[in-house]
Amino acid sequence: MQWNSWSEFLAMGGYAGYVWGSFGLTLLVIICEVFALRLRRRKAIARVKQLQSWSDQGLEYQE
Amino acid sequence: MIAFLIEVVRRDLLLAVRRPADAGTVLIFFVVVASLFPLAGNPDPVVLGNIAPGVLWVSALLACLLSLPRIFSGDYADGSLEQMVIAPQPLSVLVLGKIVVHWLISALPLVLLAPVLGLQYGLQGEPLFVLVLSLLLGTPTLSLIGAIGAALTLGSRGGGVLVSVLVLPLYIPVLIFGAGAVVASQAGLEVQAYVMLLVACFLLSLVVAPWATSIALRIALE
Amino acid sequence: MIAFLIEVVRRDLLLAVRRPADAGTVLIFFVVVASLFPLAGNPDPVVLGNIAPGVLWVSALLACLLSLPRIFSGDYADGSLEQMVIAPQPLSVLVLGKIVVHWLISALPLVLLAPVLGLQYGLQGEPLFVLVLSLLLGTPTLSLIGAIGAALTLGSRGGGVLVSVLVLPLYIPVLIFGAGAVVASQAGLEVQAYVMLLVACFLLSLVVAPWATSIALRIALE
Amino acid sequence: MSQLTVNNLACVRGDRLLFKNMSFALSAGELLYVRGENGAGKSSLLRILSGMLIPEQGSVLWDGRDVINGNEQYRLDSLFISHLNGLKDDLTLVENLRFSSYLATQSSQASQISDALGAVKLEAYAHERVGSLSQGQRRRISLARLWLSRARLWLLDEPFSALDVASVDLLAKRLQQHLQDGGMAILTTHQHVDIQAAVVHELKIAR
Amino acid sequence: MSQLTVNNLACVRGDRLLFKNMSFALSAGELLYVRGENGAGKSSLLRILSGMLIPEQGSVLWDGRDVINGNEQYRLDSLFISHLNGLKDDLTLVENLRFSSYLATQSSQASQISDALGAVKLEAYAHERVGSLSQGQRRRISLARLWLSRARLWLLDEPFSALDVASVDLLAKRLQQHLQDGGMAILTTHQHVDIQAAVVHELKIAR
Amino acid sequence: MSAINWFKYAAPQTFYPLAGRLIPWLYVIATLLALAGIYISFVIAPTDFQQGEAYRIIFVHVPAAWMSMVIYLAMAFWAAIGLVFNTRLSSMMAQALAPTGALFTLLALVTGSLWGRPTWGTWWVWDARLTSELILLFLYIGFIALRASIDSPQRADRATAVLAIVGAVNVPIIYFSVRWWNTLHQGASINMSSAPKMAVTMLTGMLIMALASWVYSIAVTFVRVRCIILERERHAGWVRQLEEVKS
Ligand code: HEM
Ligand SMILES: Nc1ncnc2c1ncn2[C@@H]1O[C@H](COP(=O)(O)OP(=O)(O)OP(=O)(O)O)[C@@H](O)[C@H]1O
Ligand SMILES: Nc1ncnc2c1ncn2[C@@H]1O[C@H](COP(=O)(O)OP(=O)(O)OP(=O)(O)O)[C@@H](O)[C@H]1O
Ligand SMILES: [Mg+2]
Ligand SMILES: [Mg+2]
Repeated sequence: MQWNSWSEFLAMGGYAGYVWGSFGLTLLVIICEVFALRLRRRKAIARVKQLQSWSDQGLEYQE
Repeated sequence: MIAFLIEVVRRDLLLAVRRPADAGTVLIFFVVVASLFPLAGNPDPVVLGNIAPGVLWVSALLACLLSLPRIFSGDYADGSLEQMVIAPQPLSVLVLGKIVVHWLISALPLVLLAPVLGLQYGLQGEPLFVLVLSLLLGTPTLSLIGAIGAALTLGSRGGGVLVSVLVLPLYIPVLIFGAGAVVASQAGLEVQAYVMLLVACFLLSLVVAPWATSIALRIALE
Repeated sequence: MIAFLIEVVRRDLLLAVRRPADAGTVLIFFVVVASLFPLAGNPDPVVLGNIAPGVLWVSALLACLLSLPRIFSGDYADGSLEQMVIAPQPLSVLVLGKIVVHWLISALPLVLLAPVLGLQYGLQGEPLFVLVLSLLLGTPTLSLIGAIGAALTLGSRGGGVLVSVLVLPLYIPVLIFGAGAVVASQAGLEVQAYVMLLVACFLLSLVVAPWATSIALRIALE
Repeated sequence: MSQLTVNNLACVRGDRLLFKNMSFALSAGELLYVRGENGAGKSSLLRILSGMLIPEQGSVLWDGRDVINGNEQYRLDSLFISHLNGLKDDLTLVENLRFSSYLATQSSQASQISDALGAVKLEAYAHERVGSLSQGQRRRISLARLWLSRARLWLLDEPFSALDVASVDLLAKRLQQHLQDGGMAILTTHQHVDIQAAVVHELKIAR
Repeated sequence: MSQLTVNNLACVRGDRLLFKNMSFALSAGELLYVRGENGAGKSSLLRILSGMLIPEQGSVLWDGRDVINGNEQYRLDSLFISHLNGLKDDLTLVENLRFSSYLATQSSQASQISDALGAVKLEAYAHERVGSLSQGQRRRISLARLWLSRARLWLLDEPFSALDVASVDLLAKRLQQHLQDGGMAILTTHQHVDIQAAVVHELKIAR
Repeated sequence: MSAINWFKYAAPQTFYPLAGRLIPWLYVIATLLALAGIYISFVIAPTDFQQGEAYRIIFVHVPAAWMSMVIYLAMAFWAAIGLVFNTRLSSMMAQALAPTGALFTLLALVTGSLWGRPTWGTWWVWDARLTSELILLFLYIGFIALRASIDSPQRADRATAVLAIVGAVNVPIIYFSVRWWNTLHQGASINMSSAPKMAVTMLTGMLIMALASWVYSIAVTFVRVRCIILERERHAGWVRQLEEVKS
């Protein structure tokens, strides 16, 4: 264990901005990607549902 | 008239949104060209710092130039331009709208990305700020002047390259003042004069360009 | 097959002759871009000599790039390309013919003019000769690789700028070897290795490009 | 009552004199067919009348005022549909019509646009990209502008080309109605289409 | 005796199923009209038959051999004229025809080319730039390829559009002769044109 | 519509539910690995005596850099398979891999910069590895831009496949040319190979983080492929029968 206290841990030996910046950015990118995909999936499903409801009404291939 | 301007801007922005690749590719072109220079020569930071203003300004200018033919060529080929020219609406307002959109799509993103490239070339502090400022003030002039060239070469057989040849000489003052501002700021000199000159270029071209472009368009369709 | 190649080259040369502005403007673009740099930065002769290989090679590359969309776009728009694709003649031979013409029209004049620009940047003797040699060996590769990009972007909405984005990263090795040769020769080093590498790039792309381009053309017309 | 008067017109394209001494007049409710073989100069005439091409000689007057060097009123009163469709592949049908309607009439109401699309039987495609339509469908969108127009004078270059039989009928009906309402139309066509009008002129451009 | 056989073809463009289960056969001397309203899929069918578009499903056979994945013989035997003219504005008529004839038949004799231009009544323009011709004249040059062709199967997309009456006649005659000589033709048109052939099929693409 | 024979898309049809079942597990595994990796990075790994704590960036930087290359190769591989065998699922895989690959490339560049600033005192140098990474980003962007600019997905599949293959042939050439260019100029910049010899704990940490990235990439790609399937096969009968659509 290298750290004597939380504040020391957070300070990262003076490189906090860089280290936490890197890890934070990576985490942010991952979260964004996962959420963007969730949104995309929801949209795609809504689209299929809409198409299905249209074709239930006999309107085929209409977008 | 303002309503019409808004309508034109709206339509052209919509078109641009439908093909986001366009705006993106101008930006990437800018980045790629700016990255070619270190590859083609010496990547030493001192040398790079020296050529940075020139390279970045020239790359921005080329990126802007490349996207010029698109201002009117699409409308010319599919016949929309015919409609615009014979419409009751004033042609110069329409032209202005198209120029505004060209700047928003092709130049603005490039201005916003410039600081990152500046960092890659080792620019920092004031010179970096001046780089962005000079691009912000200079690129509208590039769009305005470029539109004249784009209209003049419509339907002529030279195509994209001809635009470049017509327009590049007219771009030179902007390039000199723009890059000059950055060089001056690197040398610790005053940049105000350069900035004023850039603004003057902008105002002048704002008066001349829409009018000249409209005339050129009418000629192209004859 | 050779007869067909000749026929294609003949027709495209004829087309080029009918619009001499095209070849001319590529050349002028090259000259103007190469002259922008001294304007945008430091005109000190030592600095210029330092950046000369990079600037000249990058200018040549950009000039080549700008003329790429023209290889196929005309034939695509007017429907000639449809005829070519469904013709009994082999498509890759046709593609090769068009690439040859592109090189003759867009790159060769530029190679011939390079010594003059080299002199302006203070190059002399061996480095100048190496500059011309490297351009002579490198530009055919640029045309070959470029044709793939031009064919891929046919009918897509990106237009000219998209070609640049696709093709520029692929141009980097040629740029490095080409400009590298000049830099090496300036430093008094051996340039043979660079020349061999340029030839190798050329041979590789000669094998890959006509094939990939034909596939891309068929896709574009689907 | 507005009137189009053409005096002593001559047109040269390239090295060729297409026609000269052409004079005619057109009043409300009248239809003019421009006839002639391929290359006679029909499209060139229409481009002159639209104000795009400047004739070698002669004048075009709208209500007695010259048209050739820009005439605000004439621009509002005339509508030219050339053989190009003037459509953006990347916009939807509605978006395309919206803009061209705004351009020609300074208004663009959604209801009118969907009516026009209905008139040319393309409601089903309203929100599709024009780029994915067939040749004839594109022509129909371009013609939908006739349902949106308030112009008195229509200049139509080969309006029937690429249209299927049903659409030809539709268009003929619209033309008749326009003429009944006191409009005028000048059109070129190689097809035979029946259009009833009070007065039908025929102008033959011969070589 | 060559024969074109189409089995169970289906075509999807964008999101739309244009047709499915389409089967027919065509033998020497036979003419096939493809009918259907705008957007039915006529041009798409011809593009499939020309080998440019890959169908969703089904096969096209020429003398029993598959066409879709490239067939040397079929390329020699078939000629497709789409609604694009495939002409270079900057070349003269003769130069244009020279190249397209070479492309299709590996030969290009000056005498044949001037004969073909004569046939479509464009000798007078032989050495002019195509760029300065009218819409109908361009179409005629494109059709002049029919007088140069040795292909057995002609695929013609709206060949009559933009043509004046005289040219329509000319083309109809050429088609009849081709069919009499044992050729085959598939064509789409919205116009009514009389073409006599031993066997006339009609294929209706409905939605 | 149901009469169109969709049998040739059987692959997406079977893949879709399979991937759906795997995804939660992949997410869980990726998270666990990442947690372990982070624990090693911050708690077990000792302070570097040269660079201090800044070196901990290595635990995200290097996996990101590795992934950026691996994903490009995978992408080119699937694209080629799709082109040659005309299998839709392969092309979809390629399409789905591209954004993730581009993101990792971007991360490698940014974290590299964030590392370079404290260690080299500059955000960027034109070092061979950095430069090739930048070019790789351009290649990714080209791939994505080309797809975005073509309307028909089938055409886009095949066009991007040609690009990916040509790009893949070029990647080694680019890599070596850039290296060589860089050694010619030497000196000017700090060479990355001068990074400290790695302790075993560091290597372990990096490997675990890299493994987490792998699993994460697979999971995200699967999710994206499923979206693409839904978007592109929205007319297929089986898509209409899916539970998520019915409910
Ligand atoms: C923008 C800046 C940077 C970029 C784009 C970058 C890129 C890369 C790439 C592509 C790799 C993987 C190479 C391979 O495995 O062959 C890598 C690995 C590595 N990088 Fe960086 N890097 C950057 C900055 C730095 C800095 C500043 C350092 C340290 C001072 C550094 C140290 C390392 C180390 C130690 C490795 C692992 C080497 C190995 O596995 O052999 N990088 N980097
Ligand atoms: N490139 C394309 N992408 C997507 N859909 C297309 C494309 N081209 C055509 N379509 C669609 O295919 C359908 C048929 O088009 P096609 O051109 O085959 O019609 P057509 O029968 O020739 O009509 P016309 O009589 O108007 O020429 C149209 O509904 C159109 O929407
Ligand atoms: N841009 C141009 N430059 C030079 N000559 C031209 C140009 N456009 C047309 N011409 C010439 O003008 C003549 C008439 O062309 P126009 O397009 O008016 O004919 P048209 O009567 O509309 O024929 P079509 O029935 O074929 O449409 C043609 O002989 C053509 O050679
Ligand atoms: Mg005409
Ligand atoms: Mg059609």
